[in-house]
Amino acid sequence: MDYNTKHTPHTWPKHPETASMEGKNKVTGFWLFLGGETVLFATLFATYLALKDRGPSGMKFSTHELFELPLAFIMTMLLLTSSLTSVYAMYHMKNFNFKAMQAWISVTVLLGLGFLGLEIYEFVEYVHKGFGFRQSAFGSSFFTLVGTHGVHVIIGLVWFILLMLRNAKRGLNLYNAPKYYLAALYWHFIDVVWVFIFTVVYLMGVM
Amino acid sequence: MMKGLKKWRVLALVTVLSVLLSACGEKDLSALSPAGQVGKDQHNLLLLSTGIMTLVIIVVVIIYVLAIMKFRRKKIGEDVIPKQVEGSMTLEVIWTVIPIILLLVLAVPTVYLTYKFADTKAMEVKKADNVVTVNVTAKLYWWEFEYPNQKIVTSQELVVPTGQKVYFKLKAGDVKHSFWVPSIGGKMDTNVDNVNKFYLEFDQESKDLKDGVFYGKCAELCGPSHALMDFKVKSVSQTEFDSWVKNMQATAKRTTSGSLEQQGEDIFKQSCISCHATSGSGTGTGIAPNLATFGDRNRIAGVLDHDEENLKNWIKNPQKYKPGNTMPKPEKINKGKEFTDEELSALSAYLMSLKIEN
Amino acid sequence: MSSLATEKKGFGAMIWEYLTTVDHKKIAHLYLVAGTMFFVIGGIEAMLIRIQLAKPDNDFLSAGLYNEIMTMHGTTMIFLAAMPLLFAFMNAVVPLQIGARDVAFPFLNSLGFWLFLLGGIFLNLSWFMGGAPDAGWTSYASLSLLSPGHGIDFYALGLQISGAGTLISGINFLVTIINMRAPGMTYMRMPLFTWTTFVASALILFAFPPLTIGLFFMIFDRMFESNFFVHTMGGNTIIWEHLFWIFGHPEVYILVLPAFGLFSEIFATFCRKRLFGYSSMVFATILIGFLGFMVWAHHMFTTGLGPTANAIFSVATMAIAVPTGMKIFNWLMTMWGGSIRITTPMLYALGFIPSFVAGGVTGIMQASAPLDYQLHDSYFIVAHFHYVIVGGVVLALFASAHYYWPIMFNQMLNETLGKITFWFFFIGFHLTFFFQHFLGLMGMPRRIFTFLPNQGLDFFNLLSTIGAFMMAIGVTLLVINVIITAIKGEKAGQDPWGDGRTLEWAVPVPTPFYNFKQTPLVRGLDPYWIEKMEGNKEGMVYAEPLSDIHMPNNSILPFIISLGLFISAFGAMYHQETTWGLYVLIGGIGLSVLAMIIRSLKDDHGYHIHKEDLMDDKGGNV
Amino acid sequence: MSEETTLTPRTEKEFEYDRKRAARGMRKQVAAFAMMILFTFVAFAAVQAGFPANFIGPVILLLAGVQVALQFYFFMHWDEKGSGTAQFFMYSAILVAFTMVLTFVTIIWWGE
Ligand code: HEA
Ligand code: HEA
Ligand code: HEC
Ligand code: CUA
Ligand SMILES: [Cu+2]
Repeated sequence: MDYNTKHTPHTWPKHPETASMEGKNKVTGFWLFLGGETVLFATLFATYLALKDRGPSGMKFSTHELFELPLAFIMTMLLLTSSLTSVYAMYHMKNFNFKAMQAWISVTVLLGLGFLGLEIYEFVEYVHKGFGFRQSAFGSSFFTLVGTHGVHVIIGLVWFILLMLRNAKRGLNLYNAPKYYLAALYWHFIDVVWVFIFTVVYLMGVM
Repeated sequence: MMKGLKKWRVLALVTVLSVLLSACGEKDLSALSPAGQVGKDQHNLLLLSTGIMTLVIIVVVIIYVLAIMKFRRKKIGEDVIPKQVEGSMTLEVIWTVIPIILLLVLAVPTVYLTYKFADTKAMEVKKADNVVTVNVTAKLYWWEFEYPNQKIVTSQELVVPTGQKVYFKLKAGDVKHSFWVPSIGGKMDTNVDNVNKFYLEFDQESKDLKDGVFYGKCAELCGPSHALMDFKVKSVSQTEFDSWVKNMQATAKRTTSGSLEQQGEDIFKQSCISCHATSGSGTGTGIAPNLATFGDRNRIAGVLDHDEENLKNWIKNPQKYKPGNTMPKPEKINKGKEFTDEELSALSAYLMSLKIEN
Repeated sequence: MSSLATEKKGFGAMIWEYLTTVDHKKIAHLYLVAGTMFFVIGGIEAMLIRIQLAKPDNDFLSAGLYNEIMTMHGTTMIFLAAMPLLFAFMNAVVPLQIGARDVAFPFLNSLGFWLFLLGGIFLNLSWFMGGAPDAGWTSYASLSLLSPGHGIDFYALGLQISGAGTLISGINFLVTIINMRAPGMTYMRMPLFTWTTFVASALILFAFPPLTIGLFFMIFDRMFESNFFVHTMGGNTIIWEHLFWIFGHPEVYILVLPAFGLFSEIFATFCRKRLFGYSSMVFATILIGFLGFMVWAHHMFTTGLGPTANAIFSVATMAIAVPTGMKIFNWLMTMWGGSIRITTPMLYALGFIPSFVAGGVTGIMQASAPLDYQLHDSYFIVAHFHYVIVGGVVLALFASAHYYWPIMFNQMLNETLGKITFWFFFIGFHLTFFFQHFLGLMGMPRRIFTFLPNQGLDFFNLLSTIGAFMMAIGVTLLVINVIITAIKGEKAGQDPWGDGRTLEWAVPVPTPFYNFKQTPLVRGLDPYWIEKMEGNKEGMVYAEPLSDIHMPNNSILPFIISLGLFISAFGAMYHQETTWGLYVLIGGIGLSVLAMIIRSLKDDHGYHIHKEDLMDDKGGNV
Repeated sequence: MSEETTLTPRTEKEFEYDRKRAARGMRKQVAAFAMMILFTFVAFAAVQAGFPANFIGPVILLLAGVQVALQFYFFMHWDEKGSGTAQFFMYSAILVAFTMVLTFVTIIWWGE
């Protein structure tokens, strides 16, 4: 079977992401990778929980005065919504509707960029106040946890953008369908991690 | 041939046994000759577990040897295709249940002793005059022992009364170390982040031992001189301990006699006192070993033989004997100059005179 | 490459072939060579240790140098010798055992190797660039933060790179085993080596992320001024201990499970008998893997976690004796009633049983927390883990070297020399490590560069050193054996042991680069044995007609990605004291990312071998 | 790497059926999304309202858990068959993750 076969909605398989052996392997492998990522983030969470509010004697920062819920709420909404829009993209991918898929991914990317902007704003704000990566164990663990998530967001965005550009001309085929699928999975996973970040870091930090 | 083999076996057995019997080590260092209740409990646990483990090994080896002897291809024929057995439920159950039982036999005393050894409540009681508590601070590469109830402090040589529980609060001043007196009981780490607590018991006075002390070790890699971070334990009777405490408290008002010693004291006051205290009363500084009882020590800096020659060498170049330790060379503390032989003699005479025993 | 002709290639072409290969069999060669190199380095370090400790107050090595050698010995042996050597056999055998054409991600397979190799080289460059790491292979945080120079930086960065490679390989094996099994090869028909590879890979998947994070913390603390372990800034060194052991304990099962698998194959083959209790063996493997994650704090009994934590972790640890015991007894019962042929691999397998049991039971003794207060950080521990590692893993590696040599190189190692090697190594091994139990009990801490005379420690230390020399003779003989065999160049042919049971013996040797012309149909456990017993002349039953085979293209990109990270590690290390450091850091990462982008933008569909070419292809790709 | 599934075009009927199913599936997704938004809202509101911490702590963790389950089962297609392997490994990962977090909140700063 040739990857470059032109498909029509009718020849397009129900599960294009796993229709080829490569695709199947990729999906399985990616899930395993996400398993590893889960443990990786668990490590960061565990460390954050052990080190939060800890610093040199006299440190004036604590979660209570630092975090602001409205900002976290907006960020959460952006990311959650982007998760849904990427579901829409995958819906159209399965229906072999390339244009709609690209469009929904664009929306996802825009939402993601919004999230990223706010996160950067937040970080800059903290550093301005004197709460940075190097000033306390609390700072180190906070920026590493939330920052690692941020890096994942960046990677996810770059991935989406590259896919869109790369395939803009050639459309969907069985070679790139798994790639889209995985990028979407990755994006959902980023959202999953964020759910715990806003709960454990922000909400439990101020309550 | 057969006979020769047998003789060889007997010989091997005898060698092994004699090696094993000699394998108890030195009384002042070995966990195999425990001299305190904690160590004895642990030794009993060692014997129990070794017993179980030996049993396991014997069973395995018997089956193993029989199988090899009976089922060699040479013996049963080249072309035999053995029956392809799938397995056996009964056997499976047997070798699941029996190990579980054996493990339970070991697990019960394990859990019991874990809690027993962790029981340091007595230390927290207010007004605990009769409780001996020692605050241990481990530093690169020396030990400070502070007795908060007695308000005294010493270094390198721990002195404890026999016949009662001695409680320890352990912490590290720079990097992690671990406090271990093998013949008295198991170890406890000294962390930089928190204070660990445990207790030991000393049933035997140390004066009958080869060097009159039990040997203690640092058991956690802590840098180049980790191997040289030994300390000593003197266990003495309660009355001796009480008088030792009194003498220690009195070192604050001690005066030096003898002119050489006097001269040494002057140099010491100039170059060394900023780090080393010579009074054993009060609290520890954590900067350098307290030298109040230096003359009574068994070793210099934990490892060198205790004589003037070594002492001078040590002062001349501490790094040579314990790489990475934090005591400066004379040039750094004596206005950029080395000590003259004369000054060294004076210093060592002075230091050797710092005694409270007679 | 795309032609089937076995052209003779020049040396340069061969290097290029290996640099770019994505063939699991060639990657197996790479792992074997690199792993052996690191094993010899680690072994020489071990010899230096033993020479220094041969007598009290020895000054053969200085204190600081000893710590570097000791640290590098442990690190090299675990990360750069034992694991890669196991990967060599996994790569060589597992795809064949499950009837696959290759692993699931050939490209990643190659990437995993190059990351491991360049990470390992980076770590070892520390010797020439200002000093090796010196805080033990465990690199506890308080000491490793204080350690001057760049030694610990080499440790953290080197392990980070090679760890990434390991993680990638782990995922690769998992997917291969999940998705690429030949028709009929159900999970419960998989050979045990495949099973243990599977579980060990799952352990890698979950155990390496904590190490990755721990190493990042260490890198950040040492090179980027963060405070994870700096207690004056609110940090906590115990976090490192936990992270290290959450990784470190599963790691020991990552090592020993594949070894168990290898021995299972060897026992079945040379007892000419189906592995006794196959399903309980599988179950035990999974159980060990599972329990392996719940017991890490048994390395921290003396850290002071409190009696409740100690008690829980004690009992949980002891539980591992049960599934391991199941395995031991199943092997014994495989022998029982079998037809035991004592070849060199079998000799190693026979040596393994008592040695490993002896090492395992001392593990249970250490699992008893109150007893471990005495044993911890003493030579008893050193004895324990060399008994399980050398008596388990290294014996398995040597056994499999003999056992699988024909598959990997189409030659047989010399049997007589093999047996002599075994006896030297085996006796030397027991001589070295048996007496260390007593040294520990007699009060000798580990990681000491010297000991005082008159403390009763002299004699056993001497014995131990003598034993180590016997081991060195053994290893040297093995190397000689390899050389002699290569020079002689006799071909082994297919299934040279005569009693092969699993699919790897059903392919012609030298194995064609596409492995199976037609995918075999698996009709039960030990498929090749089944066909043999039924007198199948053709060797196997096939699941498909002869048809085109799809193959992946070679690629240099894995090497370039790894090289980029290798370069960036230097930048990270020197960015604080030099002006160029930061640029090198960014440039290196840039190179890797660039290579990755090329990889993802350039569609690489591989190529096809056509049916007609296959039809008249007899041999393989020597 | 040989066997790629050969694709037979779907019949018109199959095609229509699949389309409808997919659309139905999409409605499920939107419903799941609505729940997620709701949970998030409740969690933020509960904290903002300032209920006692040891009461809302567990509640918002639970909400987070459910929300994540929704992501996995709907957005990431665990409701489809063939996701067994993914689920097995994710659950294993969650188990490891849970153990780790548990230890880190209990025995890192013991005895303080
Ligand atoms: C391949 C590597 C390997 C393997 C397989 C094991 C296997 C085991 N290990 Fe070991 N271990 C190490 C490598 C390994 N270990 C290393 C490298 C260290 C030191 C790290 C460092 O500090 O540098 C270490 C340290 C170590 C410690 C910490 C000691 C300390 O530092 O204080 C402990 C404590 O519990 C321990 C326990 C065990 C146990 C219970 C097993 C069990 O899995 C063993 C199970 C096997 C058996 C028990 C034998 C067969 C069973 C039967 C025949 C059934 C009947 C048996 C009974 C009823 C007992 N190990
Ligand atoms: C896979 C793991 C592995 C293996 C195989 C070994 C193998 C050996 N180990 Fe090691 N060891 C560790 C893992 C391993 N070790 C670890 C993790 C530590 C802890 C480190 C730490 O505390 O941080 C340790 C620590 C350790 C110590 C304790 C150091 C200390 O605490 O101070 C000692 C001491 O005896 C020792 C000895 C040996 C010996 C003699 C061998 C022998 O079996 C080695 C045999 C191999 C050879 C002898 C090779 C010989 C080759 C040649 C001579 C060249 C010939 C070549 C040609 C002809 C080309 N090891
Ligand atoms: C900067 C602090 C410092 C100064 C100044 C200093 N020392 Fe020390 N000294 C130490 C430390 C730290 C040790 C412990 C070294 C070790 O064992 O690792 C030590 C150990 C010793 C010991 C061995 C102690 C024992 O208990 O066995 C002697 C004796 C000693 N110093 C003498 C001197 C003399 C004499 C001088 C002055 C000429 C001096 N020291 C100046 C820090 C210092
Ligand atoms: Cu202090 Cu080792
Ligand atoms: Cu362990």
